[in-house]
Amino acid sequence: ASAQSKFQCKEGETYVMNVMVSAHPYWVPVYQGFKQAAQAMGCKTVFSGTPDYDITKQIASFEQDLIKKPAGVLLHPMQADPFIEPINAAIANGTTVVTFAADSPKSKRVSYITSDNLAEAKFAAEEIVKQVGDSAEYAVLENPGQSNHDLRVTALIDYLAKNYPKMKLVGRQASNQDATVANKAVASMLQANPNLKALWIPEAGSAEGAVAAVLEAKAKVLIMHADITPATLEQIKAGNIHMALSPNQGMQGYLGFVATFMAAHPDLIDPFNDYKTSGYNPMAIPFADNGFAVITKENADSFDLNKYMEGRDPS
Amino acid sequence: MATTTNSVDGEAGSAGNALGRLFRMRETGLILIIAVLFIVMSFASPYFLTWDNMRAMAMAFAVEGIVVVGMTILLISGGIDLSVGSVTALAMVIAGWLFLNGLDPWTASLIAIAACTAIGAIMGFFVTRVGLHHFIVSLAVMVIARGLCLLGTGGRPLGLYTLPLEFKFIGQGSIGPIPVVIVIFVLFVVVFDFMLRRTTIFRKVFYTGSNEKAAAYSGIRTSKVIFLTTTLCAALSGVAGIIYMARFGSAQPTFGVGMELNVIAAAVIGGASLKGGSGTILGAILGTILLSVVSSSLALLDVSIYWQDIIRGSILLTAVTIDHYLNKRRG
Amino acid sequence: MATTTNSVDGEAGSAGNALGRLFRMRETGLILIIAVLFIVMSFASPYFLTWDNMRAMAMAFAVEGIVVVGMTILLISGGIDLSVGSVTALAMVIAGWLFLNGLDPWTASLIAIAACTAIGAIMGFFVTRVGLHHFIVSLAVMVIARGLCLLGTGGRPLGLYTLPLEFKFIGQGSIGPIPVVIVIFVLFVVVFDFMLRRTTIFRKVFYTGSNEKAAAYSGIRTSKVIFLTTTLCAALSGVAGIIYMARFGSAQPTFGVGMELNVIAAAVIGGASLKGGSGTILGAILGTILLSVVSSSLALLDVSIYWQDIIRGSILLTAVTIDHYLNKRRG
Amino acid sequence: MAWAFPSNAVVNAMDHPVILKISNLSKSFGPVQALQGVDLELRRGEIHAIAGENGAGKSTLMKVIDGILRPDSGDIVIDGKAVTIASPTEAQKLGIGFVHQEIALCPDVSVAENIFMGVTNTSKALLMNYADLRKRASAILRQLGDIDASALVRTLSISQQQLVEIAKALTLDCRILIFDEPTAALTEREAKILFEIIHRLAGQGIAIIYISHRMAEIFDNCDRVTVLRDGRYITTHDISDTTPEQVVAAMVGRVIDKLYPEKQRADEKSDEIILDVSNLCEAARFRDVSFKLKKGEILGLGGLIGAGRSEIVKGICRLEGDVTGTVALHGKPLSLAHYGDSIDAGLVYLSEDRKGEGLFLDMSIASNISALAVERVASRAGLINAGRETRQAQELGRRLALKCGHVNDAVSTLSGGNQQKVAIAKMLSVAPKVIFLDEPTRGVDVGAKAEIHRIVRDLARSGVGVVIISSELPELIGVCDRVLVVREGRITGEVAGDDMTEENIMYLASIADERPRAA
Ligand SMILES: Nc1ncnc2c1ncn2[C@@H]1O[C@H](COP(=O)(O)OP(=O)(O)OP(=O)(O)O)[C@@H](O)[C@H]1O
Ligand SMILES: Nc1ncnc2c1ncn2[C@@H]1O[C@H](COP(=O)(O)OP(=O)(O)OP(=O)(O)O)[C@@H](O)[C@H]1O
Ligand SMILES: [Mg+2]
Ligand SMILES: [Mg+2]
Repeated sequence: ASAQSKFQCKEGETYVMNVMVSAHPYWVPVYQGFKQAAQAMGCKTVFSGTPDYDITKQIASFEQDLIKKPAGVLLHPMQADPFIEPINAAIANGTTVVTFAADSPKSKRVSYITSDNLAEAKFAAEEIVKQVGDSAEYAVLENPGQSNHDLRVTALIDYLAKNYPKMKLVGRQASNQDATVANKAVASMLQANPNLKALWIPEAGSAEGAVAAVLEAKAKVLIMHADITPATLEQIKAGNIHMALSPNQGMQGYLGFVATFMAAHPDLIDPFNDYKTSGYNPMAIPFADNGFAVITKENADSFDLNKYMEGRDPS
Repeated sequence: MATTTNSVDGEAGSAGNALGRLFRMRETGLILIIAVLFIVMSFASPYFLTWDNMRAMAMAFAVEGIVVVGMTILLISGGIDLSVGSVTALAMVIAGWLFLNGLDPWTASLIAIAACTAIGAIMGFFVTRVGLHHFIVSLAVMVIARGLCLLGTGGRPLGLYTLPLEFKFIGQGSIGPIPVVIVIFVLFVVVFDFMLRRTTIFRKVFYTGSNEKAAAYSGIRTSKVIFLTTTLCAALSGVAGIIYMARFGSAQPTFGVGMELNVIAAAVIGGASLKGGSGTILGAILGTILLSVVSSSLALLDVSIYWQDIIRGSILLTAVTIDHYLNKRRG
Repeated sequence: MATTTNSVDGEAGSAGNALGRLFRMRETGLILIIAVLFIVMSFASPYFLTWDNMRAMAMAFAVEGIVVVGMTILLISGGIDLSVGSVTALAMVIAGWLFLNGLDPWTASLIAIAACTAIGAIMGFFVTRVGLHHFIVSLAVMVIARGLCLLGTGGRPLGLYTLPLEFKFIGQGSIGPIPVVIVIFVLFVVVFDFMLRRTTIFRKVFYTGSNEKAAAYSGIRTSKVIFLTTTLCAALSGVAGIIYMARFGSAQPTFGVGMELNVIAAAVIGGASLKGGSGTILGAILGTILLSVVSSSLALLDVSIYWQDIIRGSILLTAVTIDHYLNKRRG
Repeated sequence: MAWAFPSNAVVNAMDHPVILKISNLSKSFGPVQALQGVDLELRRGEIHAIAGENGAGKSTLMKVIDGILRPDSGDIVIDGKAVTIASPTEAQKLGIGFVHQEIALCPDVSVAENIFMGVTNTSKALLMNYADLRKRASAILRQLGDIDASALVRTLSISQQQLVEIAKALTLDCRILIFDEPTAALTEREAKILFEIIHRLAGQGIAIIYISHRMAEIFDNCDRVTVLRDGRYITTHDISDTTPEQVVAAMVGRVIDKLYPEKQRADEKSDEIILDVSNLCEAARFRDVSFKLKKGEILGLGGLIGAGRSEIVKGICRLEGDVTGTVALHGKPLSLAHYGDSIDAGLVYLSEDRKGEGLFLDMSIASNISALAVERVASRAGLINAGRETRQAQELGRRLALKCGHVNDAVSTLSGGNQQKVAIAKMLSVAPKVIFLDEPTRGVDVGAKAEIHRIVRDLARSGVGVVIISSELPELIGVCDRVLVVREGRITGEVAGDDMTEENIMYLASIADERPRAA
């Protein structure tokens, strides 16, 4: 092919996507999006990171990525501040960095791609009110310490408190993404609150356990959660989970790649601003929203990850 | 002369009545502590002493309780298994994968349990033939089994909503008012408690754990005993995995992370020694119940999640301290 | 004779030259295994034997290595500590909180380390005075300390970007080409390794762990020894927490979950016995290096994440098996 | 062996000042009253024996003196000052040293470090000086026997460990030195060396408490003897004023007429061979061991520490090592792969190391006794019958005069000698065809010892093959009909009948390579 387009990689130009808990299924469609964009532009990609929930290991893997001098890294930093120095060092050494799904705002990363957790929470809150009315009891599960999950929960609680003051929060339990813990917690919540009407869960792992508890107690509780797994998808199809809000992972990866590529090729643009004198990367996008999908019984079939991955290479 | 020495035939004085026996049991302290917890909780929450809550609490520990049984026996023989969480997950993944690939769920489950048993046998081999320590072998297997879960699923949970109803019955059904899960759990506990107390085979587990050399000098094939307890623990983890699968209708590759600490803690609270040679199923199950009731109670009372860990840890420490003193006083 | 002596009792053995002595060392097997790993890796990846990669790998285990030192000493005395991860996090949280509330970071760090030391002392109290087992006490403390972390931060990491440069220097600075963190780590290892092999005080740790009764009969105050090793381990976890804080410029309440298994595994791979009485700092650090090099290598080679755990676990199992045979052959 | 021993006691010790005075001391363990109003007086430079049956409270009394146990009541006066001894550390400071009945050494630590553990503990030095430790340890060990100071204790045999335990006490700078059955695991030769050392120490003014069940030792070496019975003080005598018979009578409250049972009578002799061992070899420890055990006889194995007697017998039972050679029982060659097979075939072995290899200390007396064949107290379906298990323990316990609270109590609560009885009861719980007893009466009191000997003789009469290993020559000579002497892993000779003398056995054990076998 004639490599006329400037939106094309040079021979061997490589882009890395680095995450923590790298075996988590959330990354799978993100990386597919990342790869699709890369292939369109003739670039090489690597999926990297640490299988552990361990920041030291993620930093080590990030630094090891840099040794190979990739053009850019699309990074999901496990924590914001610990990555400031590593990101800045990477950029100083000629590897550009874009963050996604979690940010390191004080670093010099060029762009940040994410879904809007606040928007998700607001949407969920409105849906709950629509379904159970504006003066019902509701509860949440939490995963304290993980920022995007924290945001999804606190934003929903704040939104309801402000806009629907008669909504009553009757339970807040930590489930830490563990189905059994969630199962136990929800079982107890249901006992303590016979009038519980709705449950908001910031991720899918806990939702699996929560559904089982609700079914075991034969309670009628509206369950909504963020993210999606095959198991919760089945529960949505069966009507046991009302709805799931899932970030548009494909676009997160696709946009993530494009933003990283652009950040690595600032010479492609000459915008009307002060980048020449101020010295920042003219390709910088402070925040890009990749949007989220609303998954219900009706459209559930489109969100079967196992079906989607058939014939695709996960790595 | 001394009061009760000399009497080889002391049966009479001590055997006594049932009440006296109950008081001398190792588990009495735990039973008392749990009873106190129940009384306090029934005042603290009107929902506590309801049938539904009891049922919910029992469901919360029943399946893990089966793993606790295996772990207790292994601990008594002087071993330990850190891989129970991963192996439980692996059982789900294997059975789930086979089911999704067309096998009937019963056969799939049997194969999964057999695979877990084989993993236990491999651990047993490394411990008894190679001579490595249980801790390090099971740690490696914990990592490998988790890796197999990931490999088998690509990290994605398997949705098994299509499992036939009669299979789901294991995990979700009830016999009368009593959930099948609890029936299975009680069955395992009763059978293994009885066997551990009464059968010659399991007595050898105690001998081996108490003093491996002396057991060998009593003609016991201690490697075989340790091999078998290691295998049994993995097999029971497999059984637990299958029940979880039937209960949740899914197979999660990340299931059971950190389960090992919980399970070992339950056994230790119940009087099992990490040095081997002592422990009872009943005690271990009481330990499980204690841990579970505390967690459930905190959730029931909607204690702030920022306080829950602090309270949970403190109750645990207090409970084992009280139990320790009760046992010491009893002699 | 200090550095390369026989590891079991710090004694040089009777015969032989330095080479013979090296061959007899407990650690030789591990050194060989790591060397083989290095050779294989340097062929497998051109990036492996670069200064930057060595630096990144060393940074990955250096701070945890300080905890490994404390754990090894505790294991030798016959104890164990599951709370190291939580206590490390708690040190970060306490120091970070105090700093954000206006204290200078040095004082804040000292207070945090003192608090961790106090936690260690409390654990020591429960073990030596009350008579509970290390496992259960440290498990409770693990939960409580994590709860304190959550309570102190509301579950959100504390951003400490404003820490003064000279404080951050501890975690981020370099002396010449060598990161300060690594200098500190080496210092701790060398000092404690020397003390453990050569000082009379630390020999008592071996005596206590090897046979507590025999040690007590020789007049050693074994409870004091155990109390001190328990406290030391928690104190070193605190030190590690402070260094992490300086390195990351933040305090994370969820830091160090699962660290305990890693740390204990490192010590055990390095020859420490869970039964007490044996172990060396050098061995434990080699264990840490082995675990860390394997993880780093898999990341460097871009091995599929779905295979990483399987390979990691298998290498671990192979390594300890080889090490075991090497040691057995040597005697 | 006759009972009369010349007393070579240091006569003038009686004039020495009292260094330790204990009065009205009591100590109980729960319902067990181990000591009740005990008095004891110890003088500078004397060797003071304590005698008493198993469980009489000797070790308990010593543990109180060493600060390991706290008395319930009573006074301890040292040098005229009342003291409370709260820990071994304080005992050390008061100049009290203790060689324990139960060996308490650190297995993972070198011999030298073990010996100097107490010294290291109180040392002001910051750093260990291993070279110096090894040198000093070697110097002490050289007096006692051949032990490598830098070996790990875990690699030593039980007798060697006993020597280390003694060496340990010798390093302490003490004024009162307690020996609690130090010779139970030693042979005559080591014991003799030990007594030389003890006399030298006494000569230096150190007061020695010496506990033993061997009357000969007491009467050969001690100045005075105090007798305890059932935790009570009975009497104290100058050795020159009393006889072994009197001491034994005071101990047990009755007269024991016969110490050793009758030997095999001529008309009981049989040519029937129960066990035929030929060409037994094991790479490092023994070679070409062949012997025949005849029906009705008690066969003894003599030799020095480390001669390899235990190893040979363990080899026969397939307990240790890679053994070649053949073993035939009643003419039928056995193919044994594991000790379990030996037990099934009827061969059982009583270990010389009761704590390490013999007993489950934390488990009950009853389950210890049934351990060799739990099946015997179980139903055919494999269910243990607790009543049967208890009864078995009670019966065997009674037969061996076991002194315990309840058979469901842990073995760890028993006195040393009673633990040994449990170990023997375990052997008797199966009906063995051949029984190998390795130091069977180690730490067992005179009365019970006679009882055990009688049981052993009865077994032999009833057709059970009996092989006894004993380092106590009088026992070997008193009980056995024939003795094989082992030296460096080889049978170097055989004595029987009137040739069974201490001199002959010692000669074969230490010097002779070849000596015409006695007929
Ligand atoms: N820890 C303990 N718990 C309960 N009872 C004990 C304990 N230690 C000793 N006893 C009991 O105290 C009594 C005295 O025991 P001690 O060990 O002093 O006897 P001894 O005279 O040394 O006997 P031996 O000659 O067998 O060594 C025995 O009845 C024994 O069972
Ligand atoms: N586990 C072992 N490893 C290496 N050598 C051993 C071991 N056990 C015993 N030995 C050695 O084997 C030799 C024979 O010991 P054994 O115990 O059979 O002697 P013994 O004749 O029974 O004497 P005693 O029992 O009185 O010490 C000794 O030199 C001993 O040190
Ligand atoms: Mg005694
Ligand atoms: Mg022997």
